[in-house]
Amino acid sequence: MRLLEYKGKEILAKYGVKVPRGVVIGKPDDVDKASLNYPVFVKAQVPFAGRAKMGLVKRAGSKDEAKRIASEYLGRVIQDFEVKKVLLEEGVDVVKEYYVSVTIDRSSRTFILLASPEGGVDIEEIARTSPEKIFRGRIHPFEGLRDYTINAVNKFMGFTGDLAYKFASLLRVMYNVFEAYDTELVEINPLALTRGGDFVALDVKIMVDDNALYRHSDISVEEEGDLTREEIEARKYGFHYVELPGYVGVIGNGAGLTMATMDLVREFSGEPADFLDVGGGASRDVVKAALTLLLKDERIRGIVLNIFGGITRGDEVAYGVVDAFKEVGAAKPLAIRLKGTNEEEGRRILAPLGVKIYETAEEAIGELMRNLQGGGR
Amino acid sequence: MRLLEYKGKEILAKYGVKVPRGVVIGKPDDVDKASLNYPVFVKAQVPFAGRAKMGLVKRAGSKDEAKRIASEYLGRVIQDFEVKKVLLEEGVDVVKEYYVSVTIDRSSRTFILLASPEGGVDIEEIARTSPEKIFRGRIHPFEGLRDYTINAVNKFMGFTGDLAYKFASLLRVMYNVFEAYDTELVEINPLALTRGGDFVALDVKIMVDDNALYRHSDISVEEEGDLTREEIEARKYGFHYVELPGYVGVIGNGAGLTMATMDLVREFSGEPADFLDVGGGASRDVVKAALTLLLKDERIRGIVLNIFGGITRGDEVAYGVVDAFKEVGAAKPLAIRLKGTNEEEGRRILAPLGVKIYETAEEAIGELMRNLQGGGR
Amino acid sequence: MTILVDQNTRVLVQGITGSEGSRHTLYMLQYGTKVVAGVTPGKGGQQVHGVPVYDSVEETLRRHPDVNTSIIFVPARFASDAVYEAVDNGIRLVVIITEHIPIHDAIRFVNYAKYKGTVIIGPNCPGVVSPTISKVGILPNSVYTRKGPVGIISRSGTLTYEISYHLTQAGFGQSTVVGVGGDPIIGTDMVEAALMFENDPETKYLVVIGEIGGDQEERLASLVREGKITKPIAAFIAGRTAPPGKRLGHAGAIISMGVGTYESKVKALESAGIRVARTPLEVVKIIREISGK
Amino acid sequence: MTILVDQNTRVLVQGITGSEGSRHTLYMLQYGTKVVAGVTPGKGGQQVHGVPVYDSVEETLRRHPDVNTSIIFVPARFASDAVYEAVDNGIRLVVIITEHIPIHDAIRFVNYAKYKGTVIIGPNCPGVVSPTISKVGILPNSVYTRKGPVGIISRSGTLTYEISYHLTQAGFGQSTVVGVGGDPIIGTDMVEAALMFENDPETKYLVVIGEIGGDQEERLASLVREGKITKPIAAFIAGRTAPPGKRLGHAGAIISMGVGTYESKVKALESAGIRVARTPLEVVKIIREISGK
Repeated sequence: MRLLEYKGKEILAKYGVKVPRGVVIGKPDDVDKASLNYPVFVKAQVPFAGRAKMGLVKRAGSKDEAKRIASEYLGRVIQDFEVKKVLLEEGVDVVKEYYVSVTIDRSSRTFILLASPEGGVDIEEIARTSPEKIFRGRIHPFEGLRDYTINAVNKFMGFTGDLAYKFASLLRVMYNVFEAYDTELVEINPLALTRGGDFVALDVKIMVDDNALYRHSDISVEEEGDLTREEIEARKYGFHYVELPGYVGVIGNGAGLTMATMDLVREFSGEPADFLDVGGGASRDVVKAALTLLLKDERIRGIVLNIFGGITRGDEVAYGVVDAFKEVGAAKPLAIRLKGTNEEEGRRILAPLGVKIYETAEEAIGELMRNLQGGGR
Repeated sequence: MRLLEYKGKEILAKYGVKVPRGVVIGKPDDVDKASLNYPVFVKAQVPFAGRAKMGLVKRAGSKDEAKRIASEYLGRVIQDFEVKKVLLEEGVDVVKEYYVSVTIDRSSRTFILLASPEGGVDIEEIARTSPEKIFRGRIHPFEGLRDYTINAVNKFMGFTGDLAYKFASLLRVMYNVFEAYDTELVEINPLALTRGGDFVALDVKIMVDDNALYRHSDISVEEEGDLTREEIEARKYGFHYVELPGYVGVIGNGAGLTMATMDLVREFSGEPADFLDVGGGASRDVVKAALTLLLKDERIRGIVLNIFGGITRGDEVAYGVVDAFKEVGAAKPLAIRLKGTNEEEGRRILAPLGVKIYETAEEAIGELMRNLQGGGR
Repeated sequence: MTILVDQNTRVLVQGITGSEGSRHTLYMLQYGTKVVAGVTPGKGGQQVHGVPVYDSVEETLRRHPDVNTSIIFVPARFASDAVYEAVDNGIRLVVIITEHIPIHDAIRFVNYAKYKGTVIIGPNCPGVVSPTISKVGILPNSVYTRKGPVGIISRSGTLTYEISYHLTQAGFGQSTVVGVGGDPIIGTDMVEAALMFENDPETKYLVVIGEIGGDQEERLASLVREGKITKPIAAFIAGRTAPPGKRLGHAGAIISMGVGTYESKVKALESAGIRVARTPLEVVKIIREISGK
Repeated sequence: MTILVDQNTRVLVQGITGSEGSRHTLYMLQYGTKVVAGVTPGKGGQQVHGVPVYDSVEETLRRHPDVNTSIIFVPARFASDAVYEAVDNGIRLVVIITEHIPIHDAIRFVNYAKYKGTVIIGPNCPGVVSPTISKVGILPNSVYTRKGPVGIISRSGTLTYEISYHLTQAGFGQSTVVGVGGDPIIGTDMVEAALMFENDPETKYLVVIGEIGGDQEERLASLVREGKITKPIAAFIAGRTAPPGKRLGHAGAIISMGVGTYESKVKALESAGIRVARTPLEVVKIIREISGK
C-alpha cells in the first residue's frame, strides 16, 4: 500500500527528518485554522505519481486562493481515487534537489540504498538514461545499514563535513523507518538542500507491505489505500481485480493463467477489459460475484472464463456461473474453458444454460472473438 | 559488569516483568519515606552471589527493624565492595520457584535460553547434578527468539493456557533486554509463581558487556560496578588486576603469560598473591604503577616480573621498575625475567639496581621461591 | 534422476491440522508421496489421514529421523516461525505454500536458510512434483501422470498445470516440475532451479514459465548466453497485456525500475537463443520441434 | 604448505593511519609480508610506510584486485563496520587485532562472515604468522625466524611468543602459528584451526596453548578421540591457579557453568592421549619426545 504523502512525511518527521512546514486538511474551511506563511503549495493527497502534471499541485498566494484550490481538489475522483485530504505547505529555499530511497533488491534478496544527485525527476528515467548517476548500496538484513556504505554514498554525492553528517542521519532514519514499517520503499524525491544547509524532504513515497499491515496499527487502510472502488469490492469477495481499458472481460484462476488469458485475448486481436483472478480454490460465491461484476460492466461486450482446476473445483465454478446468470441473466456472450478437478460435473451443471464449454483457452477465446467481431465492433 | 539486583529489576519491570513491591534506599532514614507493608525483606545490594548465606538478606517485621538492618548493611565493605544501596521488598505468596535465563553460548556462537523447574538453587549445581532438568534452546542472532522455542520451553516446564502465555511474554521481554542492553546474561532466579497465577522475579542478575557500556548511558559504572578498589585503581592505569589469597606477587604482560606465571609460582610451591597483567605495549608509567601496587601490598613477600616483549618494550619496562624503586624502595625480593623487544637496553637500564635478570620464568621463580623459603615463611 | 524431490523424499507437513494442510496431505498420500509426519503445536498425538501429528519438528525428527523435507501450510502470521523451526532442525528442503507472508520476514528467513544450507521453495508457490515419484505441493495429481525429459520451472500455479497438461497430452512427461512462487522474494528462483536441472541427466529440455516483473527471466537468459545453462529451453511469459505499475495478483508481477517488462524479458530470452511461445499451447509445439519428435 | 597465510597472501590494513596500524604495517613489511594497501575512511590518497591508503575497501580492490587478506586495527567502536566492509567485499581472511569489541557485535559479524564464506581470526588476537613467509598480525618478528613442522594454536599472545621462542631455540620451526584470540566469541576457534592443520601436510606436530574458560580444549580433545585429528599434540593450559568466577584479563578466561576448569581441560586432553605440559618449557620437551629428535 502506498501511503499518502502527508502520512509518509508525518512518519519521517517523527524520527527527525525535516519536512516543509505544513498542514493537512480534510475540508476547505480548515484552511482558516492553519497559520501558515503564504504563498503555500496546495497538494492533493493521491496515491500515485505525476501529480504536478495532472494539476494536483498548485501555488496559492493567499488563504482565499488556497481555500479555492483545496475545494477544487477535495472530493474529486481521480483514477478512481477520491481525494479526501489536501496538504498545504510553505515553500522551501532550495539550493539543489537530490534523490534518495531504500528499497528491496529482489535478485540479491537484500535491501538496497539508492541515491542520486539528480533529484525531482523519475528515478526510472535516470536509471535508463544515466545509470552512472545512481549510487547503489546493498544492505544485507543481517548487517543493517553500515557506516562504510554511508561513507561511500556521501563520497558519491559529494557531501563532506556537516552535510555528510546530516545526510548520514537522514539515511539512518530512512533505513529505520524502512525496517520498522515493513516497507517495500521509502523514497524522498526530491530531497532539497536548503540555503540554510539543511536537507528537507519535499516529497515522500512510502510503500508498506500489505501483508504486514496487521503489525502497524497506526496505518489505516481505508484512509490511505490506493485501491479503486471496484478493487475494494473485489477484495471483499476475495478475488483480485484490476480494471483495464478494453472490452473483453477476463476471469481466470491464478494470476499467471489469468494474465496468459488476457494475453490470448490480445493475440486474437481483442482488448482485455480487466484482470480478474478468482484465486486458488474459489467457491461458488466468489465465482458468482466475479462474473456478476463483469456482466454488469457496460464496457464489456463478451467474457472469457478460463479455469484450470487444481484446488479449484469445476462444480463450484459451474454453480457460480449458474448463480450469476440467475441474478443478472446471460446478458453477454460467455466462453467457458473448464479443465481439471471435477470437470465433468461442471459440464453437467452448466449444460442447461446452453453455454459452450471449450477444451482449450485458445478455442474459447478464438470463437468468442469471432462472435464479437462478426457482430460488429 | 554485573548490575545490582535493584537495577536489573528496574530494567525488567520497565518492560513489564512483575517484581516484588519494593523500594531502594541509600540511607537508613529513607526507610521512613517508603510506604511498604511489613514484614519486608531487607537486601544488601552487592554484585555477587551467595548473599543469603552471608547474612545480607534479612526479614524485618517493622519499620524500625528494617532501619536497623539497613544501617547494619549500608557502608559495610564486603569482598572489597562497599554497600551503598539496600533494597526493601514486600514478600510474595510463592507457589513454586523456577529458573530462567538468556545467555551466550560460546561454542555455537549463538544465544541460548536456559530454563528449569528447579528454581532458587545454583544453576551450575543443577547442571552438574541433573542436567536433564535444564531446558536449553538455542537462539540464533539472525532469527531471534522464535515461537517454536517458546512452545518447546513451555512444554518442558509444563506450562499451558494462561501460564504458557505469561511465560512466553516474560521470555520475550528477557530476550529483548538481553539484546537491548548488550548483556552476557539476563537471569531470573528464582522466578516465583504466585498463588494469584503470576510470574514474579524474586532475584535478577544482569551482566552487561563492559565493552558496550558506552551505548548504555542509563547504566552507571561507578554505582553498579562489581570492582574492588584495587581493581578500579588498576583500571585507571590500564592494567588488569585481580587479588588472590597468596603471598607471591605476579606481574606479566598478556593474560596467558601472566596466568602461566601464577601457575609456575604454584609449581614451585608458592602461592600467587595476585594476577596483574600490564597488557600489550605497557608504558613506563603503567609498569611503575603496577610494581608500586605490589611493593606496597603487605601480604606480598616477593615479586616475579615476567615480560616477553613483543609490542611491550624492554626499556620501557626497565624504566618503570627504576621509577617504582625510586618511589617505594626495593622493599621486597624481585625476580625479573625480561625477553624480547629491547631486551638488552632493559638489562642495561636495570643494571644499577642490582636486580638479577633471568633468561626464563622457571629460573626466575625457582630462585625467588628458594629465597623466600630459605628466609622462612 | 530428478531434482529436489525423489523416491527418498520423506515429508513432514507443518500445519497439517488446518484445512489446507489436511486436504493436501490426503492428496499427497494419494499421489504416492511418503508423508510420514505432521506438526501443529499443541495438537501432538492426533492423526490426520493416518499421519501422526507432533507438537514440534524436533519431536518429529526424534521419532522419524528419515524426514528430509517439509511442506508448510501454516497461516501467514505464523509461517515464518515454522520455516525457522524446520531450518534450525536441519530439514534440507522446505516448500512454503503459504501466501501473504510479509516480505521483510521472507527476506530474512530466505537468507537464514541459505546460511544454514536449507533449500527453500516459495513462499506462495504450488510446490514441486517429480511425476509418478513424489509430490511436495498442491499441484493437481491428475495432471502429473507421466515422467519424462522435460523440466518445468514456473512462477505461476494454474498456468503451470495448463502447460504441463498439454505437454503430457502430447506425450512429453516431466522429470520435475518446480513452481518457484509468485512473491517478490523467494527461496529458490528460476535461475537457481535451472542450474539444478542443468545437472540432472534425466532432464533433456526445459520449459520456463515466467511472467512480467523482476529480472529472473533476464538473469536466466544471461546464464544461457554465458553457456552455464546449455539445455534447450522453451519459454512462455505471461503478462504481455498487463499495464505497468499495477499488481496483477502475484506480488511479484509488477513492473518497475525499467526492468521486468514483457518486452525486456522476451528480448533477453530471444537474444540468448531461447524460443518464446506466444500462447501456452505453442510451448508444446516448440518442445516438439526441439526434441524432433 | 601452511595454513591461512602463505606466499600468496596480499594484505590490506584497515585502520592503517592509526598508531598501532601504522606501526605494525612497518613491522609486517619488515617481516616480508606483502602489505599492498591500507584503508582509513577520509584519508584516501595518503601513504603509510610507502603503502597507499584508500577511503574504502571497494576502492582498494579496484586498484589492488590481488588483496585477499585484511588485518583490522580499527578502534573497537568502528571495528565491526570494518569487518562488515571487508566481508561484503569478498575478502577471504580477516584478522581482527582490535580488542574490546562488544560481544553482541562479535556474535553477529562472526556468524555473518561464516555465512559469506570469510574466515575470521580474532577479535582480540595477535594474528597469524607462517614463519619466514608471511605474517598478518602483531607477533614479534624476532621470534618467528624458522619454518618447520610445528603448528601452534593459541588463545594467548605473549605466552605464544614465549613457547614459540623456546621451540625455535630448540630447533623446532613452525609451519603456522595462529593466535585465535582471547575473547569469548571468536571467528575461528582452536578446533577449527586444528582441523586446518590436520589437512596441512607440512605440519607434523601441534602445540595447543589453551587457558581456562570455555570448552574449546574439551571439544578439541573430543575430535582427537573421534580420530578426526590425528597429528601428535603437546598442550599447555594456563590458569591452573586461577580462582573460579573471576576474569583474568581475557574475557574468555572465566570459568562458569561447571565447564572450563583447568582440571576438566587437562582430563579431557589426557583422556584423548594428549600430553599436557605443566610449564611452558615442558612443551618443548614433549615435542622433542614426540618427534624423537
